[in-house]
Amino acid sequence: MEFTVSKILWTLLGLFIVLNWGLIMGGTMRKIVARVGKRYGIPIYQPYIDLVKNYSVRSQITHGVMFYLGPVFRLSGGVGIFLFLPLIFGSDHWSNFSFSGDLILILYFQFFGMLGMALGAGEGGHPYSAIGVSRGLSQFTTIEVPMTLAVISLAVQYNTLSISEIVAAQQGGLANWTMVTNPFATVAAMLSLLGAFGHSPFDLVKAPNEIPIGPPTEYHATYLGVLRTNAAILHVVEAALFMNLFFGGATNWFELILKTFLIYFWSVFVGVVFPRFRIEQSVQWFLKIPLILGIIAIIVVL
Amino acid sequence: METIALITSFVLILIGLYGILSQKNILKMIVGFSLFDTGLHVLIVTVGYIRGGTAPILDQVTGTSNVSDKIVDPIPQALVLTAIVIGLGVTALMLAYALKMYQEKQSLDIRDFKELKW
Amino acid sequence: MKMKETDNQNKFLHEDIEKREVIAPDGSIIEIDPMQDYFCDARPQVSEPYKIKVVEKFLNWARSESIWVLGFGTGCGSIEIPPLMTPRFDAFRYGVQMRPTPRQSNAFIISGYLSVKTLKRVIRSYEQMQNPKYVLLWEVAPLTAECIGTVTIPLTGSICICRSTCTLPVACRAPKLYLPGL
Amino acid sequence: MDFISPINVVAVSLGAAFFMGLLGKKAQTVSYILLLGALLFNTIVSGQWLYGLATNIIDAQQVYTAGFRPPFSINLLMGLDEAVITTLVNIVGLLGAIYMASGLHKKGSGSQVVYLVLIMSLNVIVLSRDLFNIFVFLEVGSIATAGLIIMQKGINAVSAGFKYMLATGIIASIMLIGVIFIYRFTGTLNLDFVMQSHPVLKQGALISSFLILMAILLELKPFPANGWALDVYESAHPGISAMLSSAVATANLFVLYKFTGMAGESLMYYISLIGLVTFVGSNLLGINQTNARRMLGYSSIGQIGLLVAIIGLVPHSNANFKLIFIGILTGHYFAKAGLFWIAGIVKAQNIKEWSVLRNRPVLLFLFLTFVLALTGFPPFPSFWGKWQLVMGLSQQGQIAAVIAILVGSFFEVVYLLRWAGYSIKLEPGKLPEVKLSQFIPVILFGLGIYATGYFVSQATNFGDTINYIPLVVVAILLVVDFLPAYIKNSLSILATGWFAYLLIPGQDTLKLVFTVIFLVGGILTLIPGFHVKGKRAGFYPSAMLMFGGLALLIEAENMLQFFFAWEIMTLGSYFLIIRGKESMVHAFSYMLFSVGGAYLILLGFGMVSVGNTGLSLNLLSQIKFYPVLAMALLAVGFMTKTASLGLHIWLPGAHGEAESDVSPMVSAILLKAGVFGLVLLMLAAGGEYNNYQGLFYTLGWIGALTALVGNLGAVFQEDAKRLLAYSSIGQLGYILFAFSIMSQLGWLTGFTYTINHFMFKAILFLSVGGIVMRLGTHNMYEMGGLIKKMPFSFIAVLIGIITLAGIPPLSGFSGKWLFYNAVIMKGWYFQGAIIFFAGTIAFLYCFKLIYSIFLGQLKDNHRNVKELPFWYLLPQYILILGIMVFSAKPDLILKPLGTALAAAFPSNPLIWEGTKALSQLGYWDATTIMIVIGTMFVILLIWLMLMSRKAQNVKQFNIVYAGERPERPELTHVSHNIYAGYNKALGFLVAPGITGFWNYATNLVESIGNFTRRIYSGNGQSYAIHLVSYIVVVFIIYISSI
Repeated sequence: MEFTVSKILWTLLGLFIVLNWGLIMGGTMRKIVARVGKRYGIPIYQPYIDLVKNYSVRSQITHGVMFYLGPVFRLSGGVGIFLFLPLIFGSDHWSNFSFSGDLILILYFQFFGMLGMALGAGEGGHPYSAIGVSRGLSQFTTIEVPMTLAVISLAVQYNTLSISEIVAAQQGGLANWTMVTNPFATVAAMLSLLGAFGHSPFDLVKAPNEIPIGPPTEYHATYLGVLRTNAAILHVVEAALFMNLFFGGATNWFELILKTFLIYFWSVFVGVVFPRFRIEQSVQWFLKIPLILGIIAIIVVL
Repeated sequence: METIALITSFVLILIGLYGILSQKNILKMIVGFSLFDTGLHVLIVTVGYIRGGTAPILDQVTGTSNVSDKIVDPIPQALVLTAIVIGLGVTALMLAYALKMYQEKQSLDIRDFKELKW
Repeated sequence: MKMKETDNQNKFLHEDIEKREVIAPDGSIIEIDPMQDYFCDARPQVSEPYKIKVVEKFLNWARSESIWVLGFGTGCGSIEIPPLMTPRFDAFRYGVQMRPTPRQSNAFIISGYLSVKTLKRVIRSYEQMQNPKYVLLWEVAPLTAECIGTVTIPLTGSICICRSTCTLPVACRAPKLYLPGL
Repeated sequence: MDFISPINVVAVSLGAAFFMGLLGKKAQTVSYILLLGALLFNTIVSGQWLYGLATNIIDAQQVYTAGFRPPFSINLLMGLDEAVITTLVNIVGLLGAIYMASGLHKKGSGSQVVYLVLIMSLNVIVLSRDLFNIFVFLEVGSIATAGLIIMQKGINAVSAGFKYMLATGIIASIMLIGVIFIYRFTGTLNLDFVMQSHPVLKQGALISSFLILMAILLELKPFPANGWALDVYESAHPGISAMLSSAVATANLFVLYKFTGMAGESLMYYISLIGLVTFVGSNLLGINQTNARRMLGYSSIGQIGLLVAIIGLVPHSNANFKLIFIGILTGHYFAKAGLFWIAGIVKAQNIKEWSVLRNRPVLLFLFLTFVLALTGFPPFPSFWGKWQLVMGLSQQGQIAAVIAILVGSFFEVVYLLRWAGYSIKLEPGKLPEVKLSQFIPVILFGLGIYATGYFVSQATNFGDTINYIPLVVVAILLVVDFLPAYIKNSLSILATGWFAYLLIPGQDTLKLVFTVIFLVGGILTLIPGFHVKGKRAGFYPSAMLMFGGLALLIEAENMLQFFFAWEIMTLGSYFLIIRGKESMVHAFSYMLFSVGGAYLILLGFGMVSVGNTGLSLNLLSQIKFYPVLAMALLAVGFMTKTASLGLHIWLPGAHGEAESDVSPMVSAILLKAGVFGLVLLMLAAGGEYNNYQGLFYTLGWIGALTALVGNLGAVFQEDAKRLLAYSSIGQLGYILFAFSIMSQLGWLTGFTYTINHFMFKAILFLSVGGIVMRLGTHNMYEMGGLIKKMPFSFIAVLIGIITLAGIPPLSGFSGKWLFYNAVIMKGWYFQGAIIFFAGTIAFLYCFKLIYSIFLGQLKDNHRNVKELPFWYLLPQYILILGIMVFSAKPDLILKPLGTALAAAFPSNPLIWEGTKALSQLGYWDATTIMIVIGTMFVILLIWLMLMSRKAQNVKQFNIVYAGERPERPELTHVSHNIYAGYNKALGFLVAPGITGFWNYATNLVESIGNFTRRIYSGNGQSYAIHLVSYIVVVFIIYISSI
């Protein structure tokens, strides 16, 4: 694989689609949440308006270089995962730059944005940023344990760490999906996905009532625009990762949209129903049932 | 004869040892030492004794032939002399120590000299 | 006598804002003037609107459709803000969202009386909002200084400070009356 | 050359003594000169014989007295052994007389005569072949000693002397009984004839020989019947204590050696047992001592016990017996005399007051020399002796004895090094005036011990393979210690560079990695030293001792070289670590773990040598004697250095409290020595298809748990350097785990981690250390907001933590990727998951580190701090360059490494397609990733800049604070205990259970020692009872065994 101009253009197109789908999906989800609360809710296109507004704010402050770079790191994290993730199975155009690294790369590249954001927020000097980041990281360490076990289980099951090959192994109908062939790994991973998406009951980072919104407290205007852009991309991409790993991947955009929507919906669905955990509760929760499921997942494939 | 001497020597040694180990008075301990030494000396002489032998001095009585049958073994006797001298030295030094100790503390009880321990 | 004067002058300054000296790790003494060192006194710089009318109009539309609110509930009026988001009034459908931080807000709702004590909080929060920003004064209290006699400030003062974009001069007790303002 | 007959020693001494007696009290000076003359004469005589016999100019010679041949007369034998011992005795006699000049001079001829008689009697008991003669002169010696003890004023000396007299009186009587019965049964008093009638001894005269040997053993103060001796050591004039400890003990040991011909095998067994019990017991009780001279007494008794054990254990026909004996004997002889002499100069009793030595660096140096010689560190003679002893005993299969010896040595190390630590670190008081006459003997003995060490090493098997060049470098640096620091720094860098130049070319790939880490790393971490003003006394010798040791470690081809290098390095690092302000305790615990580890390694090497010939390190691959156990011992030994779980508690303090530029040395570089050892070990174990799967499986688990506990420990630290230290524990856990996988990918992971840890930990410790130096505090919550003051350090730390955390695109990710592949292929899923968990925990402390120091609120008192000095930044940026290269082109290092590993680990290699690495499971292209991420980052930055308007810079309190204003930066900077919730959830995992265990063990040992030493009640009579009961008990045991 090489960096040809067409390759880059296809990738950019993919990014554009993913961004738009992310924004629309975000709006839809909020609409759904509103309807659950018997409200009419925002228009589905509201995220676009918010984005435009944020990019068009006419004054801006900065606390320093790292503060300025924080959102860039964050967006790089999201876009990077997109770049290294094959989106549509069997399509050269939509497999992006996934030839340069496998599943491990994606797992670890998640940290890139998180770290940058944490540092940027840190330079803001706001106490809530530090509290939010410390909570987020604390929770994240334990989220990753069941996730890792699930990934290891998958790697053992399919004897590969290449996402494309994992997807390839799941082709040929529902019966071949990991969801069916390795249900424990799937459940463990889907539980840890709840934490990764940060909806209630695991919305500790932004915990709206305690530390207003945590790390991004000081971020505004264009910074916030960048962060929102990232959130839109990241949600789709992470859902796509889970889709690839557990739900047979996607052979076309429609399938991708449907599956990512459902995966994302799962976390929103749980979030609507449950109240928030405290940090030690969250940490311990992930080390109970999801961990046990992860261990079972490995024992099953041995 | 030898048996008596042997028994005597061991009794003396044991009495001396008992004295050293049980008496609290330093002077009495030194006396115990002397007894111990005396017992030892008797023992040495006894070991060298040959029944019926005479003093190991070469004179007319012994003659010059088969001397060793007629005299007792001279070496233990020489040894005992040295041992007596050494015992004397030791006793003297011990007494000197006893004097010093009494000067320092006005006491001759061995239990009073326990500053150094552990 | 002179001492007393300075004491009187400093009486209103919090001790944390007084000048003080700290010892640096290398042993030298640093004088700290909190007012100077911790806060910048430069005025916020606001960029000009876009020259192209259409673009600016579009952006203004976006701004008006996405008003993020910082609530400043000082008194009786604040009770009405939460119901604004409930199914009955549902301000969300107009793109109105509550933000907990002034940095991200465009509209500042001061829904209660303003005393001298609260005033500086208002000013600080207001200054931390980014342009373009709007202020919504609510209830009669800030306007007429009637509620509590001595320490309230007159309406003109508020307007001066905040360049209020909209005031609701009626003392009403219904959350829905926020909506026209927004 | 005319050889003066040794009989003249007696004649001249007696003559001189006679004249001195005549001179009386008036002519003190004349008699003192006479004394010196006589002693010098003795020294010359014995020295001449030593020279003659050693160079084979002359053969061993019998001297017959009274013109008769034995058995009709007393004969003296002057052989090589006797010549050595008498020379030792006479030298210490002469120097002791010089040392005690003022005392002997003042007391007049009486004490001088007694002194001379003591030396003479020691000569005689060494030379004489007549039992009764030996008895007489032993007695004369005892009386003389008692006379000398009384020289010291004060009740303590007098009562101690009396106790001594009581004991020696009983001992002499017992010996006399033995002698007389020997005569009764064999009819002769001549030792040679007695020996010839050995069968007779066995049949009828067993008790007599038993009594004689017992008496000599009791003279050598066996534990626990030795209270009398301790009191003398403590209270007599230090010069006398020195004499007792070195000269008298040496002579008596030789007598024991002469008499062993009379003892049958079973008695030899008991002799060795008595020696071992004394060695262990006495050193155990020594631990609780605070009085320096009493402690030296315990140590003396212990060392003599060891020598007794050697006489009993090692067959005298063994070619190495004399070497072992002389090695350990001279180590003890020089060191103990020297220490007692220094004790006389210092005058302080309590070991905590010995810091007065710091007023005289030469004395301190000599003191440390002696202490280290006693503890058996290279290059001192006792090191070689102990090495040969352990090897010899192991080859005989006497592993239990080896263990006892190592345990005893360990106890000794505990109190001696604690003492050394006190003297280096505590606040010094005032040193009493040092007389030249006291100083000279100490210096001469200091030189003597080095010289002897060298000669003994040359006589040792493979001792000539030892490379002394690093030690020469250290010596040069010691000599030029008065120069300013920058000159010595340049010299040290040059020397390290020179080592590197010598070692790097032609080195094989695996060792090359470590060579570069050790030596290039050494140069880089020495660079910050340029920032130091002043002399920095003692730093560079220690540093070069460590780096020299590391260089030797690479070079080592046999076990002796390896162990030598290991000890040298440990020693250097100890002196480096103890330089930190608060690091006395931590350096001490570091040393205890290191020494414990070194002893395990020694034991392991001993077991390796069983059934094999030679000492080559290749023997590790063909262990015949309990291979798994030997392997495990070695591994645990190395793991004390890598601070694996259970053995890690020394590390946080030692690395955290060390000086700013020492921390990177010991953390980034020194820890890799343990890794190097493990690598050697595991390679020798046979690579992929080894017979130690169970062992490595266990090591893997230990590694995983170490990683977890280390990283979790780091999360809850508030001290920046301790945080990094705990992180080192965790990282070393990964490394141990990775190597334990024993596959090519696992080893590549291990090497990647090793290289990465070296680079990022050096960067982090350099910057954090520099910051600590600038700010004067270790606590992170007292820092904050330094990014604006120290941008370059911030970048360095940022790169450091990105690498640490394994975030792409930096090289930490290479390690993570390889790790996953290795773990999944090996099938160690759960351990792997624990390691992964530990890896994510690393984020917590990484964030805490960089956030608390550089971000958040700048503290008022740090407004004027400057960026780190250039000399601190330079090595950091060189290392950053290294990280960047390794990140972008990992194939530069990993490809050759893979080729090198292919021999040992042939299956499932890492395949390279250009810059793309392919394993069986996945693929990864570091270069592409670097390009993609770099490009993307720049584009997105441009995007943000395009979209945003001019951003206004605000000051630190312009933050959203609920309409309020923050009060003070320290109240606004959230840093202290930020992971409280995490602690609540998982803190129980780092509950100090392991520290508790070690504390418990320490307390147990101490309380046992404390309880046991109560037998020394101070009552002279009890001591006499001890003696008698000791004989009875040993006799009963002995009799019942035959």
